[in-house]
Amino acid sequence: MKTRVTAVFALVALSLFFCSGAFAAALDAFKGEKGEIRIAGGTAHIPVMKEAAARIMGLNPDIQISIAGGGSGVGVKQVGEGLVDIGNTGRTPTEDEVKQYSLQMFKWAIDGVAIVVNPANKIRSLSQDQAAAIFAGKITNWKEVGGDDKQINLYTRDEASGTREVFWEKALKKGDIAATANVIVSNGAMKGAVSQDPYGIGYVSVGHIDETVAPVAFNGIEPSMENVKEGKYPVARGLFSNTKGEPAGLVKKFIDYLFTEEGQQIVVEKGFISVQ
Amino acid sequence: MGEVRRLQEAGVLVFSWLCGVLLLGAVIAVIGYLFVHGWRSISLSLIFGATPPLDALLMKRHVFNGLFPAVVGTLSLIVLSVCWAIPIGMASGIYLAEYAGAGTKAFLNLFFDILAGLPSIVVGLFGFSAAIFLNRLFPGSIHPCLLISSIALAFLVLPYIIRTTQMALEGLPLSARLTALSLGASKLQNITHVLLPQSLSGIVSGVILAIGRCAEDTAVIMLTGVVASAGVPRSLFSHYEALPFYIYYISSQYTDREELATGYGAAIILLCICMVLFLTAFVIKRQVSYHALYRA
Amino acid sequence: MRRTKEHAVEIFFVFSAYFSALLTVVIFGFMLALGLPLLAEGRIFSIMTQPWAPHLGQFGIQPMIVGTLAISLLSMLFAFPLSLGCAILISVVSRGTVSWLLRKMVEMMTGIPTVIYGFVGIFLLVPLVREFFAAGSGMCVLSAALMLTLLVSPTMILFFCESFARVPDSYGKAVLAVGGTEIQKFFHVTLPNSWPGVVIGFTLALGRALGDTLIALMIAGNAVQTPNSLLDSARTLTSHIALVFAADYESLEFKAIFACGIFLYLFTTILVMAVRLLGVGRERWAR
Amino acid sequence: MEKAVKIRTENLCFSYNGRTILHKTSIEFAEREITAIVGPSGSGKSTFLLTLNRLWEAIPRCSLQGTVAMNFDGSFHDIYREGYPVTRLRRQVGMVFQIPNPLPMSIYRNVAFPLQLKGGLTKETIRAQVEDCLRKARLWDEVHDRLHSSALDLSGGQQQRLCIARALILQPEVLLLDEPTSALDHATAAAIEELLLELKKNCTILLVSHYLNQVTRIADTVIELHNGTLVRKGEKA
Repeated sequence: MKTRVTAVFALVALSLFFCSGAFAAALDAFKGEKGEIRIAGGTAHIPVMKEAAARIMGLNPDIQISIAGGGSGVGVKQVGEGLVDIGNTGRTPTEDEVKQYSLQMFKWAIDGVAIVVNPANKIRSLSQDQAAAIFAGKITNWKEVGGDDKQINLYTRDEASGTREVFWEKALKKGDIAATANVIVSNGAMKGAVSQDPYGIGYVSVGHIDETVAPVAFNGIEPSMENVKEGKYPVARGLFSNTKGEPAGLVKKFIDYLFTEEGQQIVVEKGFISVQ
Repeated sequence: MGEVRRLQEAGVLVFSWLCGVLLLGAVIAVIGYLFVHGWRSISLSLIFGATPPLDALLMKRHVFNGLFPAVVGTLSLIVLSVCWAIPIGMASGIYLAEYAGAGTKAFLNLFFDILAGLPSIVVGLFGFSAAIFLNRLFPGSIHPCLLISSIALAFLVLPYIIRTTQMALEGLPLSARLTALSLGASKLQNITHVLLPQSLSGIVSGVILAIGRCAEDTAVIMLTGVVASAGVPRSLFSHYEALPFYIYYISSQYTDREELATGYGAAIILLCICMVLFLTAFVIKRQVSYHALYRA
Repeated sequence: MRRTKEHAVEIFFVFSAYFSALLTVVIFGFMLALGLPLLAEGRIFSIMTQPWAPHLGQFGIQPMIVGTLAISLLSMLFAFPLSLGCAILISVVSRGTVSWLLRKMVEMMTGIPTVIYGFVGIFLLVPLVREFFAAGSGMCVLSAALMLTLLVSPTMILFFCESFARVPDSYGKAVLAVGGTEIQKFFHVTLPNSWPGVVIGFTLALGRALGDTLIALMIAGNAVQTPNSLLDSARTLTSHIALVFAADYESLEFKAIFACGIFLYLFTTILVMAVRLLGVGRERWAR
Repeated sequence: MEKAVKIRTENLCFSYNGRTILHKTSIEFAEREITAIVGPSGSGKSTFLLTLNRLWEAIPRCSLQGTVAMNFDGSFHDIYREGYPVTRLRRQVGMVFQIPNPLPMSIYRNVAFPLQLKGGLTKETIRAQVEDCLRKARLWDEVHDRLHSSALDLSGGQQQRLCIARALILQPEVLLLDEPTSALDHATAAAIEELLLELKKNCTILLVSHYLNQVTRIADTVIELHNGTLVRKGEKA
């Protein structure tokens, strides 16, 4: 126990040391600043936001950054209403939204949305039609797509989710999602649910895929980072941060920071694709 | 005849023991599961992450990957909510017990019963819409935050405090009520010098149970300003973190095993806080009955 | 001088009491005012019967009403016999230290945070249900009802025990005096004389089950469908509010959650009224 | 010589819980005397005492008609007059209950409590008066070394004397005693009787009592409460 704590300490101390050396320039902008940034919206963004906040607040304790989830819909509405400073979306805000709230959009990462199944499931590839039929509830047994004779358990995201929006639009071609589907409120929970259900199927942000779930090729294309980056994998999206009107002051500095070398490195570390 | 009766009685016996074993077994399973899976994550770094505890406590540095902000958030919520709820709640309870006539009492009690029965999410929804309403009225000044959450939580526990104050005062014997009056005390002097001190233990145990309610509630705060990550709240108008919400958040958003482990840790800490509060209330209350036995 | 001070304090007492009462009305007022646009156009009926499909302009909360009732009534179905059994165990069957200990354990259970039940539910109960029935995801009406049972039982048990204790001892002695057993005494005297208390305990627990958010939100699956079986995923009114509250404040979607709020408010009011009527009955019974 | 009248009731009607206790009763109580009130148990003797310091007003389901006048500073005052200061009345009319009712405070604070409620006195004055009253109540010798321990630890007789001391500290002109010795043993009761005889030099005392021999020993006047009226039974020569 003790050794682990010490190890963590050492690691953090080391990384702090390197950060301060290598990226001093990027964080310099926050020196002497004071104030609060409130962020809400897409859940996929949270790991990056948290890491950025940790670095900024670690350097300057006078800055307070709060990060809430809620999904892309929440992000747009809350920033539009002036309840938060930055609203994150995992999709491009609609024209109506942009107009109504005079949103400024900043796309700082690219992400793919991949179909995932339990690693115990043999299925590793689905066509667009198969995927649409499964999520519409028309195919209800794994044997119909070449798997075991077991009922398919559907998992979908809540309606405020940007991941759901992108998946629905680009993978399902705006087809129905069965009402029987279990509704999960985040990428992490989706992964948790599918990893625990041998006959479940769901979709998560590519950045969230790890050994607990198995990614499924879509129309024969693997949802790998490379494929998303090269534009081969079709179910992809940008990760946006939106502000109401032109960002200013601390908020502007925060968004600028996301586009610095250090910011983009966080993006890559958290499993997304850099925009540069 | 006797045979049937004996069988029936045996049936009742078996059934009741079965129910007892089932219920306690289930609860022990829940708590045991939590501890078996979570005790390993209990350590100083669970609370303070990588930040030296002293720096965190002195607010010199932010804590990341630790529960410290959530613990502080929950504590500030408790303190604030109880601060709002105690004066209003006790005053209402005193009014009901000492001033209101029977009709008024029945009338007001109906409202307090409804308030006590409202699902916490409805109170949360009220807090949220009130914040939006105020934000419309005074643009940019009010948004869901610690202040709004604590006020909404105060509304949630208000009926508890009203009820315990009222019950504690009404439970006093007539003789206790008349003593100070016969010595020339005014009604208010009688309340403040004699009646309240004598019913204090009942009121305090009620307040402690209200604190437990503030500590565990999730539905109200998730609508009124709690967030996934905010650091230690700096002002009443900050977003904040809280233990119960953290547990909910982790259960649905965890990205890896380590993060999940902190969820277990948070659950154990919250459970311990609530149990300690419960035991405190129990000790205080038991002393009441102890005293009552000796006086009778 | 002192009189004016006393007067000021007394005014504060009155003010507080009426403020607290008014709060109850204001909360309902808020729900009504914000939900009104949806209810105004004579759409109460469609709200209650339609499914939820915002992209089709349908904002019915019927699936949520059914989900709420299904989960809470099922949990009461489990919890009522369980609680009655436990209450009998505590007040009749066991004696001395065992009874005291059981009672303290049950009292202690009232202090366990809801979110803990939800949390353990996800990682312990949901996989168990899934494995056992080998169907569905495990996030279902049954799982939520089982966890809710644990949540509401202590309330009921304590209330039952208290009601049993209120039955005058002399009644029971009469049974014992003619050679009856403790259990006969319970069934012939204690239970018949405490039934209003038993019904009140049931009603209070039902109120708790209807109003709980976290357990259903975390383990009922939240699918927007009318559940057809115990293993179907369902959404309650409370979790619907939690899931939709962040939508556009102007949209009908957002307003629909106030309809949920109104329903929950009305459920509560009805239960409180029921308890009051029963309470009056109980007083009369006791005399 | 006709004795000066201290208390006069006129057409006093009193009911408790719908039951009539007094019906149109007019009676006078003489100054600096011990008047004993006797009557069958449950006839409302104790309740009658409460009409003289308006303490019944704190008890639900009571009602009263008629007047009670008391002679303070040489003239009669109607104590039920609109706006009559009830707290001042209760300071002038002390009361001791059947069951000793010390407050859960120290011995010292119990006795000093009425003065603290009244306010406006220095600590030294209060201390001197507490000692004086404890001496008058013949309790000083027993408690002077533990004034700050809890009053609840005293024996029954000590508690009752403490309550008398507490009632005396406001220097009441009238003292109402509700069977003050019924909860006490014989010797303690005798000590309290002796105390009352001494107190009547400065005080009008109304004593509700069951014990006929007690009444004959110490009362100057005996009044019986029967069927809702008070009847003068006898006077000592």
